[in-house]
Amino acid sequence: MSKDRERARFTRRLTAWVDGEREPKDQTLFVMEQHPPRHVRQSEEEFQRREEDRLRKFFNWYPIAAAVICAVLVAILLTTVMSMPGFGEEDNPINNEVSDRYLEYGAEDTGSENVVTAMIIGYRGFDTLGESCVLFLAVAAVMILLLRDRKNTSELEVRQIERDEAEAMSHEDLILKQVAWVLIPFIFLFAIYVLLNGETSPGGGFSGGTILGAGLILFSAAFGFRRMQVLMNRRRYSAVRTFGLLLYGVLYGLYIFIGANGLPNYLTGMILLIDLAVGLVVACTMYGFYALFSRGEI
Amino acid sequence: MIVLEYILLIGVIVCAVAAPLCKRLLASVIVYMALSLLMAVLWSLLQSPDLAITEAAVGAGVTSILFFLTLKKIRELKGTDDE
Amino acid sequence: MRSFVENFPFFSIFLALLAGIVTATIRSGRVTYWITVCVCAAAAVLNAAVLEYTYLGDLNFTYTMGRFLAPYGNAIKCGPFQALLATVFSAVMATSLAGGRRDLFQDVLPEKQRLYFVMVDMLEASLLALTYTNDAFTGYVFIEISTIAACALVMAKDNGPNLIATIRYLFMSLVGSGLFLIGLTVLNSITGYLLMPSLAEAVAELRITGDYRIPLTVSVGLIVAGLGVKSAMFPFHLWLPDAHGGATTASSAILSGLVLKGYIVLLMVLILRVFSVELLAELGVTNVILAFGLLGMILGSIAAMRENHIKRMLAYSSVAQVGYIFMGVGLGSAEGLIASSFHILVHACCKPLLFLCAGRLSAVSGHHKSLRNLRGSAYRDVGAGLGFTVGAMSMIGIPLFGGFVSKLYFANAAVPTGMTAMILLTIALSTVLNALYYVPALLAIWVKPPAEDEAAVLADVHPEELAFDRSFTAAAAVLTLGIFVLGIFYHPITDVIEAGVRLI
Amino acid sequence: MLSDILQNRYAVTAVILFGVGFTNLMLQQNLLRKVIGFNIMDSAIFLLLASLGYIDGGVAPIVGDRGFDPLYINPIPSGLVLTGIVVSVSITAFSLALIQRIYRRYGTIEMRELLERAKKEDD
Repeated sequence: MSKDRERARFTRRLTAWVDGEREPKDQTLFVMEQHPPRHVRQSEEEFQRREEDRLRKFFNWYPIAAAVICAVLVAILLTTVMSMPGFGEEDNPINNEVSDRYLEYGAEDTGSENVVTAMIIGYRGFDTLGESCVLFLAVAAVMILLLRDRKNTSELEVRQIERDEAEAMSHEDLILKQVAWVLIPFIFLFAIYVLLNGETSPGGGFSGGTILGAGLILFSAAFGFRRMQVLMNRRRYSAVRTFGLLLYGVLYGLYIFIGANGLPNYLTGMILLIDLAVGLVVACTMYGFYALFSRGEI
Repeated sequence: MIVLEYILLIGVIVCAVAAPLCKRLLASVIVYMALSLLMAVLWSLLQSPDLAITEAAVGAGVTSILFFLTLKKIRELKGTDDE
Repeated sequence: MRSFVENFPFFSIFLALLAGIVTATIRSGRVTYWITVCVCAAAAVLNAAVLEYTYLGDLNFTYTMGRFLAPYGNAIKCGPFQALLATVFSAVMATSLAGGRRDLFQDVLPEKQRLYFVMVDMLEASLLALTYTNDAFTGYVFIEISTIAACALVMAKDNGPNLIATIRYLFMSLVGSGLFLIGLTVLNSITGYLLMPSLAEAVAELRITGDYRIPLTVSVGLIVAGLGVKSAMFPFHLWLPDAHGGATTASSAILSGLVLKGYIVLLMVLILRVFSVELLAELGVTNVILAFGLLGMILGSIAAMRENHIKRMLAYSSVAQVGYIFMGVGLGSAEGLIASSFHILVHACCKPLLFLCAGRLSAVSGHHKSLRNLRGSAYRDVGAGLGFTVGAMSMIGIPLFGGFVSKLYFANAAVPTGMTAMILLTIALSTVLNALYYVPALLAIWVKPPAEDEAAVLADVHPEELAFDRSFTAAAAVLTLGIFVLGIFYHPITDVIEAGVRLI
Repeated sequence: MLSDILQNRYAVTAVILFGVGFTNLMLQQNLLRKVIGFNIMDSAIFLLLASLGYIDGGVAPIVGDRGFDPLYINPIPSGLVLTGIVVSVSITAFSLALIQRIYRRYGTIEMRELLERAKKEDD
């Protein structure tokens, strides 16, 4: 009987300890005076006030600490750049045999006269593949956030957007449309020129793709989303994007496999194809950002 | 040429300091856009035309459009209450 | 003509990348889940083959990514060390996904599940690339990939506090990668290379001649600080508890167990291959890392003690464990690095196990997370209770469990240094602190609450949740097995690590 | 001293920009301004990197049959910066999308208010 009670009490105390609760200590009979329990369990408001205090304290010291860190960092960096190799000198450590090799044999090795293109696609192509994956990943992340779903858009908003669109369709902006009519062909032409001439002139996949994307954005802004969807709906969009990156990935994977294993090189003229693939990926990315940001839909 | 360089460098610093200090967010974004354009010019001075094209298209073009769209969304939502 | 096995690291990276690309087009969440798990498992198998090949041959090899030899083109470099880590990372990735499966499909909206798995695939690719890379700039690119993917994993649950945790995580990560990139820039300006072997030569020469001393020191400091911020080294850990504590179970397991480690592995490779431990000791960087590591061990545990939200408690415990790893790096000796590497493995098994079990325990208690509401939950899913117990024992450092061995190695590595007493005391203190928050947690889940309390909690539980969760149990069993293997048959593993560090 | 600064003018500008951007990234309470700060910081790093490759009197590294052999600038930093710019725009887009969602949820983009409100609704 008493054993049972003993155990029950033990269990209770144990659970209280586990929960972090204090229980009053008046277990004995011979206590002359009772100290008030030291830790009163704080009430809800008390707790909130404490939390706010902590947050306020955090914000009080945070700017000071951050400012000090920034000042120290800038001071350190200033001293560093002062003792770094001078600007524009020809015998700096960075101008070593690597850059010489790129400049001298770049055209021969990769078939691209623009050494920057040769470097980002030929010599250091793995970085560039990673970078295309960053773009791909960024669109996917923005899709997670902004693609319409029941969490981020209400029925009301969808109707609002549709109403706006209908209004925009009937109420067209004449100046923008006229300007767009004139500009868009040139933009596309320029984009394709930059894209395809990455080997011989400044540009290449990234710049060309961005300009192409800008052209798509302009088209979409001027002629409305509905007309844009004729050109590029969601399925086509995802197909083009995946095709571009997949083409790039597979081509480059083959290229690495052949190069690393010392097999004979069958892939000549690869730069053009890769530039095209990169251009597609970048253009889709830029347009995708725009569409998701403005409408939450592609 | 060297004078242009100094003007550009100082301009970049001024823009960078001013951009976050502007009271209105729209102004901040516009100043940032100007910074991007200055950077594009600087890059062509540094003989990197590839960078200049990309920066002009990406920094001044797409990034600014994204900023503007975000601002627009925020302003649209200002009247409504959340959730 | 190279042996075919040498292609496997490259295959595993590309497999994950291509899987990520293809996954984006598939609509069904279940199919993408299976693709991802299979890809991770396949990567583990491929890397295990590489491990066997390199360890038995006692060699490491450079694999040029393309036709151009270093220092002209990209390259990856592979030895037993990298292969072991890559194997464990891929295997743990697959198990974490399997273990958090039910929560995952509940927390993420159906139409967005495929995007979640895109992130996981890319994260796997970037982890492998960070482990294998022989090029500092490739390291930067893949750091950015893992930043975006990790942030997306945090926010996939998509409720308010999660979004805020994500943006804090994102900004902190950006600070980290910015610091890393500027450090790399300074290093590049004084050496002129990006590939690690050439960088190492140039750095060694600079060390002898004494030129560019200030830029060299600053760049080392910036790179360490940048990677430290990203892997939640002690004073920069403020973002971690919210991000890891609030995410869905599988995300927490992956982030805490693997993503933090990816950056640390890159740092260790840079230290061993490029800067050399002696240079770091000369510049005094190791002492700073040591100090931060020791502080992290203590303060992380203290913060964990004050927490009664179970996942946040585990997240703070990660801060403490990262402190251990940095302490090993800061010892400035090969032994310290071996101990750290072993601890990376142990923690990569323990923390996902703990997170998975915590997720399961809270699922059977109506998704309550505070310890008070988890009372007696271990009886509702005994597997999860046992798994949590094993993980906690290992964290405390009970013999036969993995954590004990790594603490032993840390203690051994600390002996030759000048600060043996302090380090040993800190390890002892941290062990006591670990016990002080894991034991109450264990008691909480194993002690039955009064009947009325239990009824109140059970009222919140969806009956489906109480059903046996097959994939979770399998995952927990695998990880538990891993902990015991690390705790009992540790000798072959430390041999591999030692060979790897020697060959690096 | 002054001549040193003038000599290293690009690097000094880059460091100042870095400081400004870093300060804004850390200190600003407004999330959009934080993003602008991040962009400035990245531009600063790219400026530093690109200025490393410049050689006085060099021309853009597009080799071709020009009949003479000019001095080319170093192509490596340009390539790296190109990579960096694209990475930075992706991250900007991601963080802006995140800010939109946060605004929709909480109706504010001030960090301090957000943290206070997140604390309150923590379970």
